[in-house]
Amino acid sequence: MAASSVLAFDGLTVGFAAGPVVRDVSFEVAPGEIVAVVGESGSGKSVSARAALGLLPPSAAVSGSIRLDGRELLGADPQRWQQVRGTGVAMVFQEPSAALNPVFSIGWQLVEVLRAHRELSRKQARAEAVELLAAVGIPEPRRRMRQYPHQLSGGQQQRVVIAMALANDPKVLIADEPTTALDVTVQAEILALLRRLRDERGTSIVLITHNMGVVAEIADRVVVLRRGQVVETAPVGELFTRPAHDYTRQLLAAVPRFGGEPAPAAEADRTGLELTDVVVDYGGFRAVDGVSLRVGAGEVLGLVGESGSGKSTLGRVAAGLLVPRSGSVSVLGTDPSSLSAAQRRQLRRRIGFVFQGAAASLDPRWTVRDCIGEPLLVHRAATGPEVGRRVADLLDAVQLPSAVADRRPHELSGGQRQRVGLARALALEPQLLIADEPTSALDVSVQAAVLDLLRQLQAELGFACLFITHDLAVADNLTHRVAVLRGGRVVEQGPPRQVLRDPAADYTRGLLAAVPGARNPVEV
Amino acid sequence: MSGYLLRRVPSALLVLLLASVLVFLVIRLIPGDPAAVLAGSDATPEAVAAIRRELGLDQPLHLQYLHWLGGLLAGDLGSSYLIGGEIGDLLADGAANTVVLATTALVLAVLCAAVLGPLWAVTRSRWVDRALTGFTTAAVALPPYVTGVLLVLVFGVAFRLLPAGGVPPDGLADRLGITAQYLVLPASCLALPVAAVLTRFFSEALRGELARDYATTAAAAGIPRCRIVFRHALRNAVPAAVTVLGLQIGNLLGGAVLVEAVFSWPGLGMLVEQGIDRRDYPVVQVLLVLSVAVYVVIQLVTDVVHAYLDPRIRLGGTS
Amino acid sequence: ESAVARQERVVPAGPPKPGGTAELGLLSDLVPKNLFTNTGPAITTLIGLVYDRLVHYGPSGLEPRPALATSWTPAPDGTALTLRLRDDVRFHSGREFTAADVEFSLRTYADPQWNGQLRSTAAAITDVDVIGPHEVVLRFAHPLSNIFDLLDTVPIIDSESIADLRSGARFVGTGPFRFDGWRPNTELRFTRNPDYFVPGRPYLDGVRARIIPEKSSLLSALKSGQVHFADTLGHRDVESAVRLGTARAITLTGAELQAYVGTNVTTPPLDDVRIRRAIAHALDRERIITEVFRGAGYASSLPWPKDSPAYDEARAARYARDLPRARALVAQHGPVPVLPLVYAAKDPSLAAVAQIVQNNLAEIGIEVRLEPLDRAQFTQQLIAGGFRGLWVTTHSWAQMTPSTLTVSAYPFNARKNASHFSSPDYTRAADAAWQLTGDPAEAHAALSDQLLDELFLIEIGVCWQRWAHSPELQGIGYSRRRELDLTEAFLA
Amino acid sequence: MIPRRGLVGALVVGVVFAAGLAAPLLAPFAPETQVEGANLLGPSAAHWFGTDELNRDVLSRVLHGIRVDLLISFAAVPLGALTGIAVGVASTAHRVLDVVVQRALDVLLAFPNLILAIALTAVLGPGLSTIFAVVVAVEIPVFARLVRSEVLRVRELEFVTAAEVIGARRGRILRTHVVPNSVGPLIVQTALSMSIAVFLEGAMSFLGLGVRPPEPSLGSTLNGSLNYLDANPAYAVGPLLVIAALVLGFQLIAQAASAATRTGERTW
Ligand SMILES: Nc1ncnc2c1ncn2[C@@H]1O[C@H](COP(=O)(O)OP(=O)(O)OP(=O)(O)O)[C@@H](O)[C@H]1O
Ligand SMILES: Nc1ncnc2c1ncn2[C@@H]1O[C@H](COP(=O)(O)OP(=O)(O)OP(=O)(O)O)[C@@H](O)[C@H]1O
Ligand SMILES: [Mg+2]
Ligand SMILES: [Mg+2]
Repeated sequence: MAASSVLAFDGLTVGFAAGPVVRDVSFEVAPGEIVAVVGESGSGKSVSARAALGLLPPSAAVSGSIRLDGRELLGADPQRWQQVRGTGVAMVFQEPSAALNPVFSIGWQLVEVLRAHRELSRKQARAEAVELLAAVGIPEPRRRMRQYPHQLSGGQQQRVVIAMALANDPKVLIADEPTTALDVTVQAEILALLRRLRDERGTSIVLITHNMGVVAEIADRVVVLRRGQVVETAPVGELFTRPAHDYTRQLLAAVPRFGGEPAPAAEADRTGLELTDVVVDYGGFRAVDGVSLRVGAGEVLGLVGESGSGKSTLGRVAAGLLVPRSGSVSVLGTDPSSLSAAQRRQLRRRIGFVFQGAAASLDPRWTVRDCIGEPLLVHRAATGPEVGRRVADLLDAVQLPSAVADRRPHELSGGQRQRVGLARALALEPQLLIADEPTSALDVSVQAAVLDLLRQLQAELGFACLFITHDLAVADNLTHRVAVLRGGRVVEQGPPRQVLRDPAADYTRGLLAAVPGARNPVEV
Repeated sequence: MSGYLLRRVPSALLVLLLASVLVFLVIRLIPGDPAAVLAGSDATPEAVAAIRRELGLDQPLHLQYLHWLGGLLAGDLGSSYLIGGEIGDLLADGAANTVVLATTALVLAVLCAAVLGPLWAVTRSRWVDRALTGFTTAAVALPPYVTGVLLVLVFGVAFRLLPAGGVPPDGLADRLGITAQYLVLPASCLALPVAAVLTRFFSEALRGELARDYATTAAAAGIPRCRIVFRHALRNAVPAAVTVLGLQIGNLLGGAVLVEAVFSWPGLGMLVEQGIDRRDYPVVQVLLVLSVAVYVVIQLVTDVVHAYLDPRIRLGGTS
Repeated sequence: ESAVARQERVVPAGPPKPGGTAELGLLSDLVPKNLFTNTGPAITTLIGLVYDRLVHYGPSGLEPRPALATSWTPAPDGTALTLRLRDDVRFHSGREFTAADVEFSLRTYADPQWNGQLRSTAAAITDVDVIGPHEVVLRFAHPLSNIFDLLDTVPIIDSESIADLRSGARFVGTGPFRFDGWRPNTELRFTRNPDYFVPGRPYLDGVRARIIPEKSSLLSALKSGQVHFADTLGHRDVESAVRLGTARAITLTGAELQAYVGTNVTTPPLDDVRIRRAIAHALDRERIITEVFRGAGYASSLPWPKDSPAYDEARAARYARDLPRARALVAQHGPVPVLPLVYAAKDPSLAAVAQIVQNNLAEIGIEVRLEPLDRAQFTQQLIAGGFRGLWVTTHSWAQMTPSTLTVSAYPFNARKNASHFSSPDYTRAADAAWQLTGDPAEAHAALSDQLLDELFLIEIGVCWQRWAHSPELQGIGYSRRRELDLTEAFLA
Repeated sequence: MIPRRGLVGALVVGVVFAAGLAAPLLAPFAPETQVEGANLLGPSAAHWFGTDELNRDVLSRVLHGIRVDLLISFAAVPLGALTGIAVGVASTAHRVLDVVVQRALDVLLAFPNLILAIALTAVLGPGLSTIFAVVVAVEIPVFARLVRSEVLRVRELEFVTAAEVIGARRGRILRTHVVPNSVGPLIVQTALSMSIAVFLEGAMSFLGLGVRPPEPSLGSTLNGSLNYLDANPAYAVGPLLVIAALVLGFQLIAQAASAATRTGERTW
């Protein structure tokens, strides 16, 4: 087996100041094999993957071995790394928004990558870049080539990052949550692309994901990680049918399924958030085109729809971060744009907001404790040791160990950061929660716990909630109503039972059909 | 972009106008009387009063100012109290010398920062790091008048490799090779502290950029280190460096006062210093307004560079 | 090609040899309007090279020698002087020099706008009678003891180009060199005057005077061979250049300067002459001369140099350093407040002198606060009499006829001076010396006694300036007012 | 390694600082004492760095001179920096205010340092308080500019938006998010400004505008020494050593501080 493996992890151990986070991890990837790595958020998936590219921070102590085609990678010199990266091993990073250079156009960055390993003329490279963009499902690739990262939606950015990783036809592609920010149709396209890549070019793929549907759909073999250790490695069919380890079983049990029915909304007649005929333009581009939505107090409205359809934009409008070009906004009964600064602050006290990119929304200099405690301090909801207690409670509620309280954001895993963002939004027990993909980076067990928490809090506090997600199952489970957005317009809205099981619009039907695992539902 | 520039112009003009008032007042606030300087130390008070009258210094300040401003607007820079000639002629020579010196120094400083900054940001060698720390320390610790004197002693006097000072006798435009030899010492001397400051800021900014995720992404794609530094990160780090460079221009012009003195380089620095020393109001006024104008233009350029380099400013909006 | 090699010159030995351009380094630039004020190296260089005078004094003594005037006859009553002029002299413009030019030059010099230092003497010339093209009679309001000082000082200028002179565009004289051009802040250029009235002179083809306003750069330029000659270097700089073997020194004996401590006699405690005397006794003149002026000079309580007719050894030694006496004088006066001492900040020698004076006065219990001022303020306050306490600077003009000092040098002016000092006795003594109303020796003695008794200016000593030049440039001369004379100079 | 560097820097600065404070105890002579006959002597047991042109002990003058520069580096620079930061931050709060302040800063910045120094000295007269004023005046616009451009940059980052959504006041956001994330360049600039202050003091005395004699300062001593390089080279070495040590110390501290405030390390 050793001879036939392209990439082999053998006893990989990675430690930071606080102790080891990856312990004796060993697994191998055969040529043309798709290995899924699943596991608890913070279990060391990303750290292991980065180790294979020599991209861990200097503070990390790495031991063990990682071999590419039988040659040791750890301890390689910069020249060798440079050759390996991109062609030997390529990587799609977990958080795409930060992975792109803000001052260069998408096209420029792709051309760069293409020309890093191959003798291509600029023109050839551009042509290939356009193809790559098209391959990852970016509409109008030629126009997008000229755009800058900040002009793309989260999902579009993610696809650009995938395109960059594919550019040089790597032997092994490590994709760290490559589809978290994507709606299911695009996700299906990406998965198809990966499969094609494997089939046509024999690329080996290491897919880090928390989406069991994706795993079921594409993986050959699954490695389950927990607390830095491999708890189980098994072929995909075997894993789903006969999970050997308790944790695996637990994980599979937590996979959200269609059909959960939330308790009816408490007082849906009072209005939490109301958008009427909202139009938002970016420059000449119309991102939101006459959307009307209403979220009653105590109601959870799920906002689903393809990547780039304007979901985040609507979220920003609802939070008063963006003033629409036209249309009216009413948040908890008032129009935020009509308020004085002090009144607006008071209004915001009652709103919780979870950003789509958790990494960027946390102050890099602050510890987790400071980040979560900030709203408490700002509104004097707690003082002194009380803050620490409340922060500990919140950490606990979002399933984070209290030890992370003293770390700074860049010392966390993607899922951990996302939960910090969520904890911060919940700190003041908001009356309106606007959550933009709040669980996208969470493994299913943690996700389930977080969704439980939300459900429970919602029942207790009765807040209104605009829940933006591309995970239809999650939407089905949590929300009272679902609105489907496409190209800046609402194509359909109604109770999830109706919209997600008996959709009226073709578009929604397409969406549902694309849900991974939908065709061969996971059996446990 | 051009609209942006147009919007900046009125405020730039306002700055110039304000500066002209300030310049005018400050110079007159300085105790000392040009007439007394003109009259010489053995003159009688009556002679001084006569000279004051002749120079128009006995008129009320606001009239003097308006008169001067009117002249300026009409393109008349006035004439020096002391030298007697038109200021325009006086400046032409000095300005050429200073522009050549300052530009050379600026280019040297920028080159130095462009090479050493990235080196410093990237290196993990202790020795390179120490050498650069040592270099920048020395460059900042040794003021130009010390480096100047030392350079002259070593290269000009002891080894006679380069001229000890002055401009080429047949003018800057005579022979490039000759001019370069005259320029080397004063320009390096002027460039050193600026180079050190720029290098520090630039390497610091670059270091920050190289730690960011996009640089990691580029590295993960196998893009060569050099290219990541010079093509990918540079553009993000340059705006900060440009801000600092903009701030340093003032130091450069100030340093020119010292360097020109040490190397007897007959430029505007010398003219300003002597102008103030001898209370040659018209000369100093024009020179200071000129330096303000240069500064204002540089600020404009800095802003444009910022906008050019950063699409978020250029195109507006954040995601 | 190396710029250094370009300026490198070989030094063959031999007799005066025509040709070559002398490179000079001057510490400050020209102010055309100050042309007659004898201030600054650019002016003294320009005047020395471009202009001639009617008579000239030799390096010592006050015996006039012929220059543009070949001979002269004073009237018996001393109120007129007949001058006969050379008839072979042309201005650089080609125009012939005549008696009318003498009149024009003297009248211009007397014009207040030029601030000629000997203006009061020039103004005492009531008439200039042009007798023939080359003969002229000067008539005076009263006998003038210092008339030859004036004739030695006034440059003969060209009436046709007087406007250009004021603006600095053109300087036309009859001297050994023609003015070629001036690039302010950069250089002055001169070429040989081929029609100079001394046959075969000057030897040099030209002179380029670079403005090098920083002492250390000037010194480097000299040491590195960039210039042949440096004006007004510090005494120690000259020493160091000489020690290095790259330069020789010229000590300007006969063109003395005097360092002094000025006092404002109207402000307490300086209004008490005992305090002024205490100060005079406290000064460590010898130290200042040896350390600051590197021995180029000698201590004296009076301005007169040793070869001055007014010099008297006993009087010059009147205020020897005597601390007990000084302290006693201070004690007689009672407690002394802190005294300000002003000096021009940029001159290191004066700064040193000021600090030594401060130290000396501290020894007798007078606390001094130093107030460095920039030159413009210093000059303004000197003229306006704005100093509240003490000041330190140098003066000149005591090397000429003694009366010139008291009618020309503002600090000594009997009618108005920076010390706010006036006394009928002093005025009378000054006038007597000038207008020759009595025996000159007596008049000088009276004047000296006035200066010593009243002590409004406390002299430190007489000092000589030193010039440095490379061995290559030989035959450098100078006038009694430190004007550069390169008539006999040549590049070896 | 980096924190150790900071310690070394702090140690160096501390030693110089202490030497300055203890100058009256350490210095063999009073700084103004003119030792009879000791004119520009070379180094000896009695005078480690020899004597100056006025027969004063160079070592004693250097030790006392440190005090002036410490006052400037540790009082004038921080005062100017804090004022500048306050001005810069305040100006970003309000559009109109920003325009006014920026134009005013333009006017100030447009005057080269030394010209400002020359003008201020001519108005106020030379002396320590003038140098102090000059340094403050020079630093204010520099810091104001720098902090402003940083604030404008950081303000656009998403975590600031996040704080706004929480309902934090602008002042609080500025204080707790924006300014701390702008400190990198400010730290570098502070160290530089402290060094440049020493330099400025020297340059002013080079132009005859420095401290009032006979008070010693590093810059004026160094500057004075240049005229006597061949009589007593040690005269220049004394102040140069101290200035170099100070600047090095500042730089090491700044390097350590900016390393400490950096939020990530290059991983490749
Ligand atoms: N630079 C760092 N310093 C200290 N600890 C770190 C650092 N980077 C990661 N960690 C810790 O290492 C552990 C593993 O992180 P990793 O990013 O590999 O998790 P993950 O499995 O990718 O999780 P997720 O699914 O949430 O992305 C986490 O507990 C994280 O807090
Ligand atoms: N600052 C901007 N300038 C120009 N276009 C923008 C800007 N921000 C977003 N857009 C565009 O607006 C559209 C909607 O963006 P938005 O971020 O709301 O999408 P989204 O529905 O949240 O997508 P995703 O699920 O991928 O996050 C996208 O096509 C995007 O390219
Ligand atoms: Mg991860
Ligand atoms: Mg989005």
